[in-house]
Amino acid sequence: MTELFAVVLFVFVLVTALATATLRDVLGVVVVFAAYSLGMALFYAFLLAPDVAMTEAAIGAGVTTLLLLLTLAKTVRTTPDQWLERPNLPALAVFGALFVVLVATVVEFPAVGEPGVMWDNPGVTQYYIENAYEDTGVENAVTAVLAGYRGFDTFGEAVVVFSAGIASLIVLRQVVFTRE
Amino acid sequence: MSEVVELALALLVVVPVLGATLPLALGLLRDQVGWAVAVAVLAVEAGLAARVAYDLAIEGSRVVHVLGGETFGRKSQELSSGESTEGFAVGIELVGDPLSGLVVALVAGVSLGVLAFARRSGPRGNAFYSGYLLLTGGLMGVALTGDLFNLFVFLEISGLTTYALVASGRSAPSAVAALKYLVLGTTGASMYLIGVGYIFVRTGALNMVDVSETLAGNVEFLDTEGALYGDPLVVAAFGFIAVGLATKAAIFPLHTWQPDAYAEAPDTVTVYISALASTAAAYALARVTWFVFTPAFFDAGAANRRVLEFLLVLAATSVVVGSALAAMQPRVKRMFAYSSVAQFGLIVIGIGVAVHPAAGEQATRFAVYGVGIHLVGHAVIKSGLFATAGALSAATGARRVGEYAGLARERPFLAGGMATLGFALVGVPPTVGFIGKWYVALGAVEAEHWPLVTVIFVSTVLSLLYMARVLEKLYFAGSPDATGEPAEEIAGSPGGAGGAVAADGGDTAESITGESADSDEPVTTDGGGSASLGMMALALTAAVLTVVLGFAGSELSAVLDPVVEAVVDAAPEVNP
Amino acid sequence: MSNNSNDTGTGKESAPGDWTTDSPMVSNPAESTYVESQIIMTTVRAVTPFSLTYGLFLMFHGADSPGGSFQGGAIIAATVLMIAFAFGVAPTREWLRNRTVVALAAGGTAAFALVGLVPMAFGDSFLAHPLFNEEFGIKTKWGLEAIEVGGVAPIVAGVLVGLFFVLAAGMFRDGDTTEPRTDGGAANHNRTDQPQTDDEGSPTASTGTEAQTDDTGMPAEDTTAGTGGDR
Amino acid sequence: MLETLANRYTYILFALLVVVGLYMVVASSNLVKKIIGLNIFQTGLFLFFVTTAFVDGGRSPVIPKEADAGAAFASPLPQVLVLTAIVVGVALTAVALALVIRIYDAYGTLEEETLREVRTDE
Repeated sequence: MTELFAVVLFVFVLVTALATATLRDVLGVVVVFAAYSLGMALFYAFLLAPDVAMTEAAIGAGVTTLLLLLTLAKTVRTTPDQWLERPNLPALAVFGALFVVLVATVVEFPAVGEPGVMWDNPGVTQYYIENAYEDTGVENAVTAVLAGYRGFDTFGEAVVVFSAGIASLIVLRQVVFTRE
Repeated sequence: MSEVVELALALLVVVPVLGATLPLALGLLRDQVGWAVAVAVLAVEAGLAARVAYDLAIEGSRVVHVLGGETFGRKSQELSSGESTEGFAVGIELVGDPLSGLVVALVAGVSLGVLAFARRSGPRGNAFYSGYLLLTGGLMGVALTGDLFNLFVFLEISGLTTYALVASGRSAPSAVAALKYLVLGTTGASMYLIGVGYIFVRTGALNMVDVSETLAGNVEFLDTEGALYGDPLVVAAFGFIAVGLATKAAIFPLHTWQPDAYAEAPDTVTVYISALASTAAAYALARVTWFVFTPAFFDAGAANRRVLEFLLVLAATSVVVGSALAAMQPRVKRMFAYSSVAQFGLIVIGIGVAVHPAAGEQATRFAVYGVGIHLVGHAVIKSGLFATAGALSAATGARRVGEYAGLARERPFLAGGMATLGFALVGVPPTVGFIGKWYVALGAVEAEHWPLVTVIFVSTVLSLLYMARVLEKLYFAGSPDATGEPAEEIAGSPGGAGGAVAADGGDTAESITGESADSDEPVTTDGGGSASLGMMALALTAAVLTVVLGFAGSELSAVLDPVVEAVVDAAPEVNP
Repeated sequence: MSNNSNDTGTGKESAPGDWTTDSPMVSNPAESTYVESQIIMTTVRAVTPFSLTYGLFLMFHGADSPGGSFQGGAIIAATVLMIAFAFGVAPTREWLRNRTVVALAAGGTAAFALVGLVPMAFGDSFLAHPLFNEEFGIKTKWGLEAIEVGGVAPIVAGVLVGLFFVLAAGMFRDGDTTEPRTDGGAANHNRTDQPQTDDEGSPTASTGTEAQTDDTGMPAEDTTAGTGGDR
Repeated sequence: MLETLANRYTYILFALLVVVGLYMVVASSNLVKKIIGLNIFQTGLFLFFVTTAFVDGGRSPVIPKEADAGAAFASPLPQVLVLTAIVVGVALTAVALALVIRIYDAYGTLEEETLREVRTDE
């Protein structure tokens, strides 16, 4: 049952990804991309990462899609002359080679779901699982690591979001937020 | 945990970020507060940086700030065998050492200095200065973080703000250049992240020291047979990290963003990012290559060595290609931008030579000196060149090499600065450009990498070629053939520039001259505009600084001695 | 090129790449594609309380179950965007006011940094929440909550809403006037002799008519014109 | 070999998504599609990190006060990294889209080829 679910997700994600690459109509691509993000969110949930899944659903499928749609609304959609993109052969060759390299490294990984070296290492990961609650009083270890142990990453992340706001003001040369 | 310097490490990152919220908040009350806020914040920042850099670089100490304190700091753990481990970081550490001390001083100095230029040159607006401060904070984070993933976060902060600043001008091509930079920069950062992920799978750690120790097989808590250097995943990880950071440092063939971004960005932004954007990436590459992978990694197998040599080939190619393309550019900014591609190729050559198996201790020493000095030296030289070019174009409108004809008579000081900086770029003694290049070349000679030595020599000839072209136009070409440039201005401004030089006297108080420039500058209303005193001061200070730093070469290399020892020993200490 | 722009006044051709045509702000396609629909408005009215509650729940409940301030902030932002889609960007923006958005984004960032700095005042590290426990008997958990709820959530919500407004308003143009505008709050620099250094080559910028105005020199009323233009 | 690959199906998917994303960045002519490609590239990377945290038969890393000793949990660390990276990704996307709007505003096109033609005419 779980295997079937995994296979269906795998196929769904791959097909939607390929569809975004091959479809020519941009609005269609954005819609497919939203579906792809939802598929990824399900995949993350399946892999025991509910926090990541919720974030991907809210940010990837929600916010990113909205921003993409808004961009399309601000620009003009050209009606494509054909359905599919023409393949770019040199790029296909280059990235085909990259794929081979990646797969050659992939076989070195531990099997999915099999605790790898990282788990034999009684270092960081095990420490979090054993001590997160004691150290922070928070049951969700992800929150404990996010705001506690690696709080500085989260600080950086907050700064990135703030920077994005500033950057969009700079790029579009708007002063809309300086005065009422 | 109350050492002043320890606390200052965190403040260096936090102060600009806090400062960045001010222009927006105050902007609700008043327009145009950005510049003043930036000056105030960066003056504080420069004070902190001076204090930190003194301890790190002059005293040669290694300072660690454990973010989150003891609870989130280093832990030791009881092993099944009954012993306890030496401790691993469960949080994030900021680490200051002599190398990061140099970069911290550079970032603080340049970001304060460029403000003098920005006062007149613009762009204005509160959002711009918020972005400027965020960029400074991001670069400080890159310089100081001791965590591989945190490095990614700060690379992205500095990247994101850089993309926006490139597009802060009015011109449409700048937006295209910024998007190109964004796409390539993000791809590079993601490549870096893939590498970090591979390392993480093998070691379970992200702290640079812990990863380095684990890779070396030194840590008892990891159940592996000795070092992990031969592991294909680790080798692949280095490949991804090197490609990612090389992209951000504009190494061939992924350098294409750099000429566009430098040439199309507003002058102020070009001055700033030419000094720091790629420098931060090259610094990160040096840090990861030297202290995480260490020379032992590259000696561990044929594959490891090949990956490093591949990186060296790319670096050498970008030296030649960058120099050659620079020689062909008619526009001054684009020419200097291509020259940066070559210079960062040189720096990456130094980074690679230092850890190459063929390098003895002496070769490593020279290469490390070369990288450290050239990182700082190139930043000063290149930002100075862009500042001079910016001041010249503000004063006369000249933006192409051809339009520089005879400008030396109109603008003797700027032309003199350009000449000094140009010689520094070529590598003529006694400038800092000479010392950096010389040490990198010496390192290559010691390690007997003759092709690299040849490449460095050829690039020197090429750079002499294109700088000579500029200087020949400036000094020996006839009267300006540009379209009716304001000749009536000659009387006033060069004198003003002379005053600036006299008052400036080679120290680094650009901000002071910048502010005085604002108050008593003569109002000129001609069509061509004029270079402000702040612009002149920055340009000329950079010129003076290249010579001063050149004479301080032995002091600079003394600063880097602890770094050399750390690379040679390949054993950065684990703080208790 | 802004096919539906109110191409008033300038009398120039609206060729692509010509920034000097058009009103000071691009008119707003997102706004003009807005169709008032009772069904959508009613639906949004009904859904809004629930999604806001859910966002707040996630925000405050991240400690012990999946979810947290990022997701909560994003959902709150999404709720606002939903309202904007249903009722139009301009009224939403008027209702929310720029000040709120800026306060959320800048205030969140500042709050995060300041919470982190408090332990440093006691000689501990940046973001050392356990110090609160030692010094004041406040549980470490509340330190984590403080940066999540006080810092991250407002930043995410504020910036996402702000981004939407900024993108919806589109490219700001400072215009088709040759006269430098003045406003009371401007700093004392001389704007007329500002060297035009940051553009070259493009036909858009070298037309020169807009060359000497300052981007922040817009009168306050114009700053809301991007969305208010259609009012 | 086939079994080795089947056991690593999420890693294979990671490799596929990285390649598809990068291909879109290079080969797509439309700027918005390039940005979507960048997003696909990054989500592939996130999948990789999430997989490293995954334990077969384990539970998500919400660890109750009295955890039973034998329970296996997914590692919280890679999940935290992904959370951070997702937010970084959306920030970059937003800035990229702002740039796209501005480019369209100046040149009236989002197609790279047309853009190149317009720009060489300058």
